[in-house]
Order: sequence, then structure tokens, then C-alpha cells
Amino acid sequence: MEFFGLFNYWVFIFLMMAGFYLLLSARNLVKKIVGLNLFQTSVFVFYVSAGKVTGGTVPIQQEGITSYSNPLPHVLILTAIVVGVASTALGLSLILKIKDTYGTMEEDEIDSLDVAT
Amino acid sequence: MEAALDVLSWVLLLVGGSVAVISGVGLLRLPDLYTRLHAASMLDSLGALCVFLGLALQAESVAVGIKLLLAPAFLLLTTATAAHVLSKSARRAGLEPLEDTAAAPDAPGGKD
Amino acid sequence: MAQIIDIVLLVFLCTVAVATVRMRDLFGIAMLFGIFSLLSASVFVVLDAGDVAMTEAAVGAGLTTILMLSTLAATGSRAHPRAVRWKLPLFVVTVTGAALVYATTDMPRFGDPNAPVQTHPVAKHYIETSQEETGIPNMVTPLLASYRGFDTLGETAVVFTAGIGVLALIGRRRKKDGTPVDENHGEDIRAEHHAVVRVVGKILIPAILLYACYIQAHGDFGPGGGFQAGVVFASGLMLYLLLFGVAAAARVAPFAVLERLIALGLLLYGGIGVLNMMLGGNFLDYRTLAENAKDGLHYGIILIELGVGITVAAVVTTLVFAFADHLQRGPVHRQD
Amino acid sequence: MIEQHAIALVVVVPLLAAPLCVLTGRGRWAWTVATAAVWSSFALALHLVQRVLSEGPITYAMGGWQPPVGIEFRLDAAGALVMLVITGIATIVAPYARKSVEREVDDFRQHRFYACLLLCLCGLLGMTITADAFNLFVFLEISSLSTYALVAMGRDRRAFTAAFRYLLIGTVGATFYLLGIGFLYILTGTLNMADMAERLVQPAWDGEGLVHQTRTARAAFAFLTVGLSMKIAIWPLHLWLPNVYAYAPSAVSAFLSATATKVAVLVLLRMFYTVDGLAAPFSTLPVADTLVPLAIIGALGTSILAIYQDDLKRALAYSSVAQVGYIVLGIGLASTAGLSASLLHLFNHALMKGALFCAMGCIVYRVGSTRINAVRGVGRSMPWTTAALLLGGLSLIGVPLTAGFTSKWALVSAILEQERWFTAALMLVSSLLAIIYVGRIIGIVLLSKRPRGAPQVGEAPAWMVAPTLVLALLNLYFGIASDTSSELALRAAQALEEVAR
Repeated sequence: MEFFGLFNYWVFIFLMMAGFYLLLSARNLVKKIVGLNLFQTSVFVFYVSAGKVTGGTVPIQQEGITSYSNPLPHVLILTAIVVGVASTALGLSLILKIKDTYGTMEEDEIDSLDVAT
Repeated sequence: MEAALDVLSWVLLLVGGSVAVISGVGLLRLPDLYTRLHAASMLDSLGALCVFLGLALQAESVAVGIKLLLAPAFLLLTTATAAHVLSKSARRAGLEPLEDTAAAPDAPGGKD
Repeated sequence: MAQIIDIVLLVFLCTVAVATVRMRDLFGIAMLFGIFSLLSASVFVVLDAGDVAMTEAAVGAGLTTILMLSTLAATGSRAHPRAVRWKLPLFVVTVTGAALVYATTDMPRFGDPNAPVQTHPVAKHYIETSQEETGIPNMVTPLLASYRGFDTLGETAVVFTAGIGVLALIGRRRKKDGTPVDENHGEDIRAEHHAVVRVVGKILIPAILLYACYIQAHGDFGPGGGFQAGVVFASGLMLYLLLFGVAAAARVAPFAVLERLIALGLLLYGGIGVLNMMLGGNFLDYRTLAENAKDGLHYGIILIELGVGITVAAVVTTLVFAFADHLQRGPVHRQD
Repeated sequence: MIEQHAIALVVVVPLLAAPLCVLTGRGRWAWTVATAAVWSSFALALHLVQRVLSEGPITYAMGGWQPPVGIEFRLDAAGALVMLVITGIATIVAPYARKSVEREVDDFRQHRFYACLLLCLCGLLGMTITADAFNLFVFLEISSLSTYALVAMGRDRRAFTAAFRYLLIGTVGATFYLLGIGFLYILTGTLNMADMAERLVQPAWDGEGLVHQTRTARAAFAFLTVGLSMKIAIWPLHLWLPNVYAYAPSAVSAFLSATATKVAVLVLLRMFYTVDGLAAPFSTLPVADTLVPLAIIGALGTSILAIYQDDLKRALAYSSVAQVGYIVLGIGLASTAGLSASLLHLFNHALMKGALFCAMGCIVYRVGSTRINAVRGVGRSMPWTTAALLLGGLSLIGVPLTAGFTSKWALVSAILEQERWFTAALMLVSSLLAIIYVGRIIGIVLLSKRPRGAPQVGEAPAWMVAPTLVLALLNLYFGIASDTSSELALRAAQALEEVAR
């Protein structure tokens, strides 16, 4: 159990880093956005797992239940998820504009086009 | 009576579960999109239907039971329509159904 | 049992994450991200976070994937195959990951009931005292809407910004009746008019809208509330768009109306706060709304959830309509 | 009512004015709403600053829930200083934006532009005032998202790529911040900064040492620092900044360059001093040893880059990174003198960069670009703009009698106090570099001849020139009457350190 307690967090860290790697290594802008989302979603799972109590239940008042998981991380992550999708939407519409004006969404091609002008 | 219902519910749940697994296998093993759609839509709906019916028999109250019956009703409607639209657009995109499954380019386990 | 489910889900998550990193086809990546998001929604359920799971499923798996796919429909789905930069990214990722693992070694174990998160008086207050103060069984709702209502106001403002920002970026100049000035007929993106799809759509759309209202109202007792309801409501309108095309959808919900609704929802939320000030309380102190503090809280929460619902529904609809409109317009190679 | 709720209203007024702007649906009306909101926000801020300086910190419980259950607003002298800068600059930029935006942004987008500008202001103010670590994240995202949208409304297509890169880096920075806060929350169970600070010096959950000595706490502060450094644009995390400032609409460049990075600096200071009750990052993490070299390299490197830019706005943007280096340098000294010098420079830099970017906007209004070939010699026919450019430039170099001089002087004395001769020498070298790039800008705009065939231009409209000149003259005012600003900076530094004790 002791080991499992940290193991759970480590899996989330692995997921975060997979997303972060995709964000850093990809040259395609859509890929970067996907990487960013993977990264953020994993951070959210990490957060919520901090509020979990072994043997606790969903934080909805019911008779006969005394142990609830902490609802605060849930509320924070609700906010964070919505914020995340807001930035994704803006990012994707920027990609649309970039594709419109440059005709590509590959980072290095954009750079070479910028140097040319 | 109670025991009979319980047995029936368990039978439904098990059948539903196995059908879902078979549908998963089918999705992997069948050769092209059209055949796979059979596994993904028909078998999946059947599996889900069985599971939901089994759960409805276990429901504590009538309200929960009705909700559990509403879900498969919508599921039947949407899965079938989705499969219909999917195959239609695949056809429009120019994907031809396989005539001879034995000569499939991707034998089981191959690429899609 | 829960642990087995947990492990299975984590294995799935890791597989999908690795596949996403390795995949080249962008449509595939977007779909894999949708799956990843849906899997994490299941993890949220295992972690007892019903509201979060619902939001992640609706917003992460649903909306984000739709937006990605419609972007790809406009931009093409093939990433150029070329040498991948991996040295520096791998280095950065390894260092960051190592720092994170280092951080966890001194952390309370997963699920520890004696962790500071669980023992701090705030957690007790939210779990125990909130019942007496609000009488709402779902603890997430009063916490979201009242104790941390100011956060949620900020969150609504973020959603507002996204809606207005996207309109500012890819919105078009429109005439009074809502038709675009630079009429540019691209291919209509709707599915072919076909009896099956249309009939099923007509059955489903009212059901979806009704369900959205149910979620909106049900937030006090179970997972639900303005955000989830807004997204579900918008999904009904999205279905309409898919069936009948952008032009018809924009007649049902014109951009000008949507933009004003976005603003009205936020104004309703903030207006409640200002009203509270006028009634002698602090900003967003709903207890001033009625003689009985509990009733006041209840009214306040219902009203601000409504504001959130309006803004979110309008923004999500705007996002999807704007992306679809952009897609229909086709590539425009001009600098504006 | 206003007296009691002023601290909430200063944020709420721009927040609610933004949807009103959208409702008007027309650029001109939206401008009226925005200006009214910004000015009332400034009036409230002035009132608050006065109260903070005479009565001490003001607190406010959102929703009537006492912290740590609810969200708390808390304004101290440090917050007051930054709030004054933000609202003040916004007050000057608002009238400036009227003509500038008419020229640079499509008419059917203008009302959205003002809504985003108000939200940006609201987000920055919220970050300054809030005492809740997560609430800060929400405001950070409000200001960031509106900034992305604002930048992307620039006329050049490079505005889109600049905004996109900023979005990626900004979101990663915000997520790092979120992770840092998450660790602190896991360690303390609370999100209120003061409460966190109290719990960080208590024994850890497993009884081994104090909470702030745990590995988790150290990593938390490391993540907070890196995340916020991306927002502050500390070298080498500054790569997003030059293009963002260069290709954003003029009014946005002026507003952002004077405010955005400043607020991030304040947040970093809050994390170091308020949240960690003992200012422990300075002892448990090599913060000072990292920040000082990074600041110096950044100041030197980007000053050199500023000399070689062929776009004047970009040159100024690089200079901003260099100036941020000075601010960070003061923080890295970890002394009261360094901190107050840093805060003073934060204040003064807002004035000079505001004036310079406003002047650039006037040139853009007439010429349409700030590329060297386009602007050669325009200064002769734009006397007022050139005067503002000159004043701002002199202040940037740090010529006596300008605001820039007082803060650089304070910074050098703070460095010499610790007898870091080499650091001081390097700082002077980077000041010399500033003479070169400012001299080059003045030379191009004023001294060189307008090329044959280039269109002759007149002075920019009074709506733009007047605010520009006000900002430029403020540089002079705070250079001569430097006691006011130095006093304010000192009070702010003390307020930060007071909490830490």
C-alpha cells in the first residue's frame, strides 16, 4: 500500500511528461496543442487524486456515510478544466488564422516564411 | 421471485459482458471498415442493451429503473444512426467494401 | 476492486499517451486525445469526483475533440514527416519529471485520511458545516457557487474571454440580418439530407435540450450545474448545425444574439454580486437576498448557475458555429 | 458603500464593463464604456492607495465568507504600488486607444477589443490584490487569455504566430504555477496565502522537520518560480516577448509593456515573502545565485540584440527584457535596498516603456509600420512625438533628472552595498548599450533624412499625442520629485518583508 500510494502519482507524472514532450518536440501546431492538453489533463488528475480518501465516497451528503473525499480539489479542477478548454479554443482559432495567412501550420515553414518577408 | 429476478439479471449482465468482449475482438480481427462497423454498432448495442436490462432488474426504485431503460433506448437510436452515417460517408469518400474477405490486404493483426 | 479498476485505467491512459506521442496522423491524434480525456473522466469517477468527471467528459472529450477535428477539417490532417527534435525536449522533460518525482517523495500517500488536505479545518467546514449553512446535499455546488463563488465568476469571465476572443479572431463582418458581408460559398459541411439522420436528429434535439435543463436544475443534488448544462445545451444546437448546415443554424441562433447572450450571462452573475453589495453584504454574499440566510444562499446559487449556464451555452455554441463557419468559408489567402 | 467595497469594486468594475462593451456592439460606444470603467477604477485605486499608506493593509472577504473558507482580497503597500501603475497606465492608454484602435483594428472587432482590454486590466488587478493562491491562477488566466486575443488583433500576420507562441508558453507557465500551488495545497490543506505561510512553518505531516523544509515544498517553490519566470520573461524564458510587443496593436503594446510583466514580478515576490513565511526559498533554493547571473546575462544579451533590430518596436521589446533583468537583479540581491530599488525600477520602467511604446504607436498611426526604412526621418514632421520619444529614451538610459536615473542609482547602490563590484560593472556596461540602442532609434527617427519619394507625414492626432506626452512628462516629474516614488517603493519593500518576519 505504501508503494502503491506513490506509484499512483508517478503514473500521473509520466502522463504529464508525455504531454509536455509532445508539446516541446512537435513542429506541427495542432500536435503542440494536443500535447498541451495531455499535459494539463494529467495535472488535473494529479490534483484530484490529492483529495481522495481511501474508503471515502463522493462528496454528496447521504445518510449513513461519514467519510467523504475532499470536494475542494474537485471545485478547483472544474475551474481549471474550463480554463483549459478556453485556451485550447483560442489556440485552435489562432491556428486557423495562421493556416489562412501562411498556408501552413508547420513551425519551421512558418519561420522560413517570416524570414523571407 | 426475487431469486429468479436476480438470476435473470445476472444472466443478462454476463451475456452483455461477453457480447461486448466479442465485439471488441471483432473490431480488431475483421478486415475492413464496413465489417468492423457490424461489430462496433450491432454487437455493441446488443451488449449494452443486455447490461442495462440486467441493471434495471437490480434497480432500487422505479425512477432509477426508468432511467436505466431510457439510456439503452437512446443508445439504440444513436448507435444505429452513427453507424449509418459513418458507412455512408466512408462510401462517399470512396472506400470500397471488400468483395473477397480471403484476399484482404490486412490479414488479422495487420495494419488498418 | 477499486484498485483493480484504477490500475487498468492507468494502464490504458499510459498506452494512449504513448500512442499519441508516436502517432503521425493528426486525425488519429485528435481522436486519441478524445479517448485519453474520456479515460481520465473515468479516473475522476474512481477518485469520487463526479462533477469533474462530467465536465471532463463534456468539455475535454467532447468539445475539445470537436474543435480539434473541425480545425483539422480546415487545415488538413497530415503532419509533414521530418526529423524529430528529441534531444532538448527529452532533456527538459526528464529534468521536470525528476523534479516532480522528487517532490512526491515527501508527500502524504495516496488516499491517506491523515493528510493535511483532509485534516485542515477548511476541509471539515466544506464537508460538515456546509450542510447546516446551505442545506444543499452536493457539497461541490455550494463550494463552487458560494464559498469560492468568486473563482467561478472569474472562470465565467475566462469562458467569456474565449468566446469573444474567438469571435474577434475568426468572426466575420455581418449584415444586420446576420448574413456575412463577404458571402463566400464553400462546400456546405452538413451531412447529406437523409431521412434517417434527420428524423433521428429531430427526436434527439428536444431530448438533449430537456436533459440540459435537468442538469442545470439538478446541480444541488447530484453532479451537474451551469457548466455541464451549458455544454449539453450547446451540443443540441451542434447537432442541428450538423443536420442542416451553418446557414440554417445561424438563423436559429444568430451570432449577434449569441454574442449578447455571452455578455448577459456574465452580467447576470456579476450583477447578483453588485446587488448583494447594495443590500448591505459583501460582493457575492447571497445571504442578503432573502430574510433567511439559507434561502438567500439558495436563490443566489440558482441565479448564478443560470448566469453560468447562459454564458457557457452561448460560448460553446459560438465556438462550434464560428469554427464551422470558418471551415465553410474555405481557405482565404489574404492578409487582413 | 463605495468606501467599504472599493477594494472589490476596483476589480469588479472593469470585469462587468467588459460584457457591457460587448452589448454596445459598436466600437465608439464600447470605447466610452471602457474609458469610464478604467477611469473609475483608477479613482478607486487612488483612494485605496491613500488608505493603505495611512492605515495599513485592507482586507475584504468575498461572499462574506471569512478566509480561509472563502476567498480573501488583501491590499498592502506592495500591491498598492503595482495597482497604481496598472490603473494609471490604463487611464492614460484608454484615451490613446480611441484613434489608434480606429486605425489598426477592423470596425466590427473594436467592441471586442475593448472588452478584452478591460478583462486584461481586470485580470492584472485581481492578481495584484487577491490573497488566495488559486484565485490568483484564475485571474492569471483571465489576463493571459485576453492578452492572446488582443495581440492577435495586430495587423501583421506575425501577430498570430506571436500570440500562438505566447499562448503555449503562457499556458505551460500557468500550469507550472498550478502544480506548485498544488504541492503547497497538499502540504498545507489550504489556499489562503497567509494561512499557507502559517502552516509552512509547522511540523510536517509525518513529523520530520518543518513543512517548508520538505522536498515537496522545495519543488513547489521551484515550479512556482519557473512558471512565473515565463510570465516575467526572465532570460532565457523571454522568447515569446519580443514578437508579442512588436506585432500587437500599438495601444496593447503600450499597456502590456508597462504592466503585464510587472504584475508577474509582484506575484513572484508574494510567493517568496508572503507565502513562505520565512522567505525560505532564499535559503532552501539557490534562488539568489540563479537569478543574479540570469538577470545580468539577460540584460547584456538582449541589450546587444536590441541594437541590431530593424524594427524599432522590436528593439524596444528586447530592451524590455533587459530592463526586466534589472528588476530581477534587485530581487536576487535579497536585501531591503535591492528589493525597493527593484520595485522603484518596476514603477519607473512602466513610465518609460509606456511613453516609448505610445510614441511608437503615434508613428505607426502615420506611417503604418516601425520598420527602419519606413520611419527614417519622420521625427522632423512629428515634433511632439519625437519629444516624447526623446524623454522616454533618456529615461531608459538613465540620464539624471529622469525617472530612469533614480531607480538605476538605487539599484547600483544596492549592489555596491553588498560589494559586488563585478555585477555593478556589468550593469553599467549594459547601461552603455542602452545609450547605443536609444541613440540609434533617435538617430533614425530624427537625425536621418526622409528618403526621396517617401510620403510626407504630419503629427499624430491630439488624442494620441497628449497621452504620450503626459507619460513622457511623468518620467521627468518622477525624476525630479523622486522622493514620492522612492518612498512608495520603500514602503512596498518593507510591507513585503514585514509579512515575511
